[in-house]
Amino acid sequence: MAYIIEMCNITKEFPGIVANDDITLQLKKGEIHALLGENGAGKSTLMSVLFGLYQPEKGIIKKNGEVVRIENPNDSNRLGIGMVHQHFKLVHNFTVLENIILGAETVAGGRLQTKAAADSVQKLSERYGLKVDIHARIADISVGMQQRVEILKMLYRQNEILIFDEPTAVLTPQEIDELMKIMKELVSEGKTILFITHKLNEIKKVADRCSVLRKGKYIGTVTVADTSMEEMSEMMVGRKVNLMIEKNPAKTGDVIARVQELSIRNRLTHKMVVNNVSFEVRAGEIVCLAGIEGNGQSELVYAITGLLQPDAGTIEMNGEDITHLPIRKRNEKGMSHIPEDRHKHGLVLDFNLGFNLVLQRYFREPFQQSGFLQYDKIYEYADELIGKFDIRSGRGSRTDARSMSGGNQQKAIVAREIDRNPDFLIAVQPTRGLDVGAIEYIHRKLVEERDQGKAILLVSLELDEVMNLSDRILVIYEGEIVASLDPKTVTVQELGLYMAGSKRGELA
Amino acid sequence: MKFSWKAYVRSDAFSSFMSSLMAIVVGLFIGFLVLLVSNPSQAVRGFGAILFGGLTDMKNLGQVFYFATPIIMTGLSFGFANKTGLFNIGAAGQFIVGAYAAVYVGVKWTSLPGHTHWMVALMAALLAGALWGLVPGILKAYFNVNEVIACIMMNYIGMYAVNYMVVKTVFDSLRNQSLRVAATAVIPKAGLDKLFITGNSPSSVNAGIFIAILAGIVIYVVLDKTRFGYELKACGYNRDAARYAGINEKRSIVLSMAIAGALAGLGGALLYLAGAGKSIEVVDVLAIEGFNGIPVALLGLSHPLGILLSGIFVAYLTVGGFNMQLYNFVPQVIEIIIAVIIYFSAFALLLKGFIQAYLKKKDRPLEEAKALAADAGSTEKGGGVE
Amino acid sequence: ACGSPAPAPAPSEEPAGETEAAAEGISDDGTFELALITDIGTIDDKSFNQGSWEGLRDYAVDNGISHKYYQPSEKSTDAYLSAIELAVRGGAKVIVTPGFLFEEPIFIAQDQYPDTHFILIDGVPHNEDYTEFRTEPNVVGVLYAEEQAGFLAGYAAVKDGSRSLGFMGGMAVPAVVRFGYGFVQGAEYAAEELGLAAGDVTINYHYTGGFDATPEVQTLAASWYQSGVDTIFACGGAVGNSVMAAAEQAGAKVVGVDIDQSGESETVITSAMKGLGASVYSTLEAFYAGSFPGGETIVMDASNDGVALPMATSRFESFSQADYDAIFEMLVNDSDGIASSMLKDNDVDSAGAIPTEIVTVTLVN
Amino acid sequence: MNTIYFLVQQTMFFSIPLLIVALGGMFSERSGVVNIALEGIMIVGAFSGILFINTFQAALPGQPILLLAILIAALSGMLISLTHAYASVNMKANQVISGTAINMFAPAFAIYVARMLRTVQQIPFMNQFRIASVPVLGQIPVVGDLFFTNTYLTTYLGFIILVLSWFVLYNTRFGLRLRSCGEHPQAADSVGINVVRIRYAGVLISGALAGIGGLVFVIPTSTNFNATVSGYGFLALAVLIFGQWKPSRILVAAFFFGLMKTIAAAYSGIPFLATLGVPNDVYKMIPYLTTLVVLAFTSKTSQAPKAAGVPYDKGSR
Ligand SMILES: Nc1ncnc2c1ncn2[C@@H]1O[C@H](COP(=O)(O)OP(=O)(O)OP(=O)(O)O)[C@@H](O)[C@H]1O
Ligand SMILES: Nc1ncnc2c1ncn2[C@@H]1O[C@H](COP(=O)(O)OP(=O)(O)OP(=O)(O)O)[C@@H](O)[C@H]1O
Ligand SMILES: [Mg+2]
Ligand SMILES: [Mg+2]
Repeated sequence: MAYIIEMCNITKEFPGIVANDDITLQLKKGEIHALLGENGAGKSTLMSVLFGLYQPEKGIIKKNGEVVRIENPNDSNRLGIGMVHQHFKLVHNFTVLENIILGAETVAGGRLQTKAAADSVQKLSERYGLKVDIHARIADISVGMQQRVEILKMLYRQNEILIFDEPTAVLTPQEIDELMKIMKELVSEGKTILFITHKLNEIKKVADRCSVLRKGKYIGTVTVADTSMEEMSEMMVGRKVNLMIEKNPAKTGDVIARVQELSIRNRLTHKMVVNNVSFEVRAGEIVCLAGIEGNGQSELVYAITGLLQPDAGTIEMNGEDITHLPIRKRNEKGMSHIPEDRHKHGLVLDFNLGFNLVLQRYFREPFQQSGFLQYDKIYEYADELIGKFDIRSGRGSRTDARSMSGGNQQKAIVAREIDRNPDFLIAVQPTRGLDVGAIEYIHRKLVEERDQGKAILLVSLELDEVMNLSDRILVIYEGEIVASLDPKTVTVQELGLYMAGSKRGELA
Repeated sequence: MKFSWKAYVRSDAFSSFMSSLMAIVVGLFIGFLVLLVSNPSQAVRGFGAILFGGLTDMKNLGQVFYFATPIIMTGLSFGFANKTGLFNIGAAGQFIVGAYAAVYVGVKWTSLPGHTHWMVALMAALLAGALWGLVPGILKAYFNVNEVIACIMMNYIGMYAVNYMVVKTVFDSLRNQSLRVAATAVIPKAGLDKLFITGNSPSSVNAGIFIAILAGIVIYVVLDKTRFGYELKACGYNRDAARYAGINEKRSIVLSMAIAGALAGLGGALLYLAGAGKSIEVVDVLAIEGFNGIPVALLGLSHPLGILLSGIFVAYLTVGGFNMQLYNFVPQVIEIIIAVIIYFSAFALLLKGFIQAYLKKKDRPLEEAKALAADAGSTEKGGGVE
Repeated sequence: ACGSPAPAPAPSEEPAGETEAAAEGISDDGTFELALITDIGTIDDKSFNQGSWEGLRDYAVDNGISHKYYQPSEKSTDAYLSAIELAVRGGAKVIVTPGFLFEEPIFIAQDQYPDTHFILIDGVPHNEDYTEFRTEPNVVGVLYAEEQAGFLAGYAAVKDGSRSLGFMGGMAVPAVVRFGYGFVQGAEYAAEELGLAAGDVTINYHYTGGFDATPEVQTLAASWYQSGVDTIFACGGAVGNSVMAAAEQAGAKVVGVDIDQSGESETVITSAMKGLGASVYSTLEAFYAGSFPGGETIVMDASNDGVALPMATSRFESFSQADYDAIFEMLVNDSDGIASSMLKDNDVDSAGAIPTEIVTVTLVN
Repeated sequence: MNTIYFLVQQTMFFSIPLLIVALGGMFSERSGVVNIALEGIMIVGAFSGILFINTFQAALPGQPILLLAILIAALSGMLISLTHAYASVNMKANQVISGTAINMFAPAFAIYVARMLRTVQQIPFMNQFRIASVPVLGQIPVVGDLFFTNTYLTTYLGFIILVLSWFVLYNTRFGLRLRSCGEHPQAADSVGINVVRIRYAGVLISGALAGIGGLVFVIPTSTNFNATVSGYGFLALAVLIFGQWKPSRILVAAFFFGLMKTIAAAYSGIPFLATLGVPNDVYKMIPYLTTLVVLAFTSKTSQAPKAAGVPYDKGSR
């Protein structure tokens, strides 16, 4: 069979790292081809080469057997290659329509012609069931809808080779199912799809073949139907990975944190984003707040951690009302917070790793004495944490946080928050975008903490994580807790229905 | 730790320094071209005046320090704010209100004992400057007002307010400027006038240069060595993360602007209390020293110690440019040269890259050996240094 | 830069240095025998720097003497002294320093450089706090009776039919103040002669606070013209440029200052000139003739042709050469004490305090 | 009524240059390049335009020479802004530094060149450009007095530039692409837009407009040019921020500033203001104070282009 796209012996270097090392990848027309690999294996880089964002140092690309030059996205577009990027490339203050036509505008008499474009986008969206409001601003729509915009962008350009770079990382199970359906439909129309994901079950579900990369090198291509998930993950990591978390039953203790009738109003739209929420977390349990992104969980966490003042209700920790305490006081009283956005809140990227590891402690002795920072003590402590938590970086505690890989940045935050030995640990999407190895590690750490009698509030969109890790599940929908579930008795499908708001439960 | 020259050459600080140096060389070269074009016969002598004018005699050397004093202060003001993520373009206003406060105290509070009079005047300037910095700080922290525009507004408000107050309180109507301050309010010469003298004409340099240097060192220590500096920098680099960490980021912004203002205000005092016979003119023109601090800070890479050096360097060029008049050149050449230097210092990042790439190339065999050794030990080679 | 100086006869477009580099002939040893130090302004400030420079340059060119001007690095006594030092190092025998800001530096420099001669324009050497006035034999001070120039302008404007006048000075420095006071008194004198009633003549009186052309000045002038003022005496360097811009819009009139500004705009009806270049020229002549009037202060006024209106280029409607000659004669002769009793800068606190019967002065601040 | 006509006419002289220059800044910043060099570019534009007028004013009639001078000012503004574009786009330099350098360079350069060519630093010009009354339109009651008497071609040019800017920004392909580069250059790049070229265009347009603005600023308010535009470049920057990077709001901001400045400068000629006895310096402060107060209430939701000031690096993520 002829290949529609062949990437032959691609080598791409970045300063200090060979991201793609002599990689060959062949796509058959009409297949869904999965690309698997750990964080930093070079998947996005390879795709960026195919899409014309990067120029490889070595290697050639062929389409239908003919060598083609792809120097920029215009070239790839002409060749019918489209890409949904891992980090969406959407202009936040543009409308959906503007984003879709950007770069492929039609112009008459110097004027942008949006009418015709609007019609054809509308048609596309109906045909593939990609529901979007084309006049909404990107900033105002959900992540799921943003993804649909990205897909529409490709379809609008009539691309026939579609690259999806980790499209499911940000979707709910229902949305993932929908996406899979759409992908299958697209393939049935003769389009070819390259699909990047860390989730093996998804590969199992839709992909025909799967290529695996490891540390920039090509490991091999397998037929998905003939390969088990364990085999694939071993190819990817180079060792056996434990996909299930082993944990003992929870030994719960006192109530550590209690939230009562908490309400939060959005400052701009004045809509209720958190509505009369009450729950408690006990020592020795992991309570999971499950929900689709944008249902108030971020605001709820901000209120608990002090980044935002609630409009009504109280928050107690260890029996003390902390609703109006400043953030530092809460930290001092034993609250830890692994934030949702590691670059926005979690790290000062221009500080080095050592400085970041003492972000909530620099003012305490011995890191500080009479107002002066004690560098040696800070680095000593940092090195200790780096060792203990296996945080990898080029220059140890002196590495700029900015230059660290996402996975190791996340490890640093986890290390910092756990090492403060909190009574109450709030972990928001602690494994987002990480590879299985890193996920395994962080999950193990969280369970360890629980077993040491910490109260843990876990906020996650990943159903597997929710099911595996939690002792109790609270489902949040449109700012309200709509169900309190036991992970041992509820099924993933059911959980999905609660999260989507189509089912409400008894509140325990 | 023992100082290793080799390690220093490989360090970031060294490449930064080299890139500034290269910018200076390019700037001077273009300056020389300008001289050549405008008056070939005198170009070499004129250029000599630029390069060595500040060194021709002790007085000129003293003048270098005298001119450096206020621009070091406004440079520190800008650089300090910059390090904490703020763009203080309001030094002009802070400078002039500081100058006014100092002059007011210097003229009016003559009952103060001699040795404290000038110090009180400096304090007054510090406070006035701080106040002027405080306003944009508060607006930024609590009302999200872009500090650039707030600072520009405060510059003009400061200028008009000072014009009004000078006329109301300390006006020398014969000269349309502020009255001379009392002798006790003049910053002591600290013997510098005996050292930096040529013939019987002493330089205007005074203890102000020590105060400026001290200010630079203090700012360096505060930013780099203290917990307070850690907080300010954290806010500057990432306001959200600072808040997350429990740092009161609003307070930090306000304090940071106030300190920047205080530095500029102090600069105003150091100039107008220098005893060089300078008075505040009642004109609707912003204090140029406020803007001159920006290039000084940028050339010094916003580092307090860098600013000390670059302030002295710019002053050195200024003195050279003044002397260049002997060879029939317009002093504006100096401004052109400084502008070109600043322009090329903007390329620092790229130059730094070149320098580091060059050094690396030289080190290649060594590095590769090291890398091999390291690879054997660890599975993942993370953490790019660049 | 400021509101004083320059008799320069030609309303030339390019006033100052013609070709500096060429004219500034360097002597063989690379020195400059005649030097001028500008104050904060430049030699093309249309004011005393320019006037003095033209006098010096003309003399130097006429006699083939090397000459040059220096700019101080900032506006302070020390900086002026440094500039003087630089000039001396550059070989200067005579240094011209225009502007009262040089009073203190010259007071110091006259002792420091006893072999160098100084011509201080618009001032008398004194120490910092005005407690000691002393002029050494190597210094000559030159003062001008600006009030007489202002008087002539005010007189001519009212005689020519203006009733609503304006005075727009740069900074309220002594020379500018004298111009303004003279202007008011000249207008009053003319009004009396014409037998006008009290309040028939009005003068808006204002100092802009600078010597630059700015849109603010243009706006203010425009608003005055708009409110009925027909003639503004623009007394302060480039301030005049903005006033002229406004006058062109309003079809109104401007009185220039220091030098003959009729070439700058059709709206300039006359200029209150003072003979700065001429005095520099003649003092230099005296120096080379060995009769340097050291230790003295020369006062330039109508009697020694130190002030004037340029009648040849004036654009009066009815005010004639004969009218001008008559009033000028009176000043020269001090008839009725007209010159000697004229109020100057230190006589009253403000223009509003000048006793006028017909002219109403409105102070604008 | 006359007072009102006067105020409106006079306000134009302040507002139009502010409008033009702020619109220029808008193009640059919306393409992602912060342009603090507006002041310097204005000086260069004014200088070359005035020098041109000074040289040819005897040979050519008023309006044509004005139009040519505007062209020259625009070209020279573009030329100098090219250095800014090169530093900010190609060299990925700190945009504030290169802007500061230009601000420093421009007046020194203007003085230096003026002295080389003319021996003095001030360049005089004859103002043959004022239009006492626009034919026909000037006769219209009220409106004619407000907008078509005592005016300059440049006033209408300002409005033309405004309308064009608005149209280009919101209704053309270029505008869409320009805005996308200022918000999210990676996104623009990923759909095949040449970010480098767009940013160059943004900076060059800002250079042209700032150059024109400099000339427009000088012409009605003086009869010579002395290497300064009195800080109006910085004010234009303030207008740009005040106007939230949007043409319509920039218009409002420019006129707000212009009116305030006019009142502050002209109050002594306005009967009821003249009698209030408020000190002159207070009037002068009013525009700046008001701006601060207004900003305090309106800045909560700033709309600065997200990527402005950040050099675009293909590789960065
Ligand atoms: N622009 C860049 N500059 C420098 N290094 C880069 C750049 N982009 C990627 N890299 C490096 O190249 C390697 C491959 O990165 P890439 O993003 O392709 O990984 P990936 O397989 O997509 O990982 P993930 O699963 O986390 O998305 C990584 O080590 C990464 O840090
Ligand atoms: N811009 C860069 N320049 C140089 N090296 C980089 C750069 N970005 C990342 N790196 C290096 O590449 C390695 C991997 O980084 P990368 O961010 O791709 O990891 P990741 O696990 O894919 O993170 P994420 O999951 O957030 O995408 C790190 O060791 C880092 O030092
Ligand atoms: Mg990645
Ligand atoms: Mg990736």
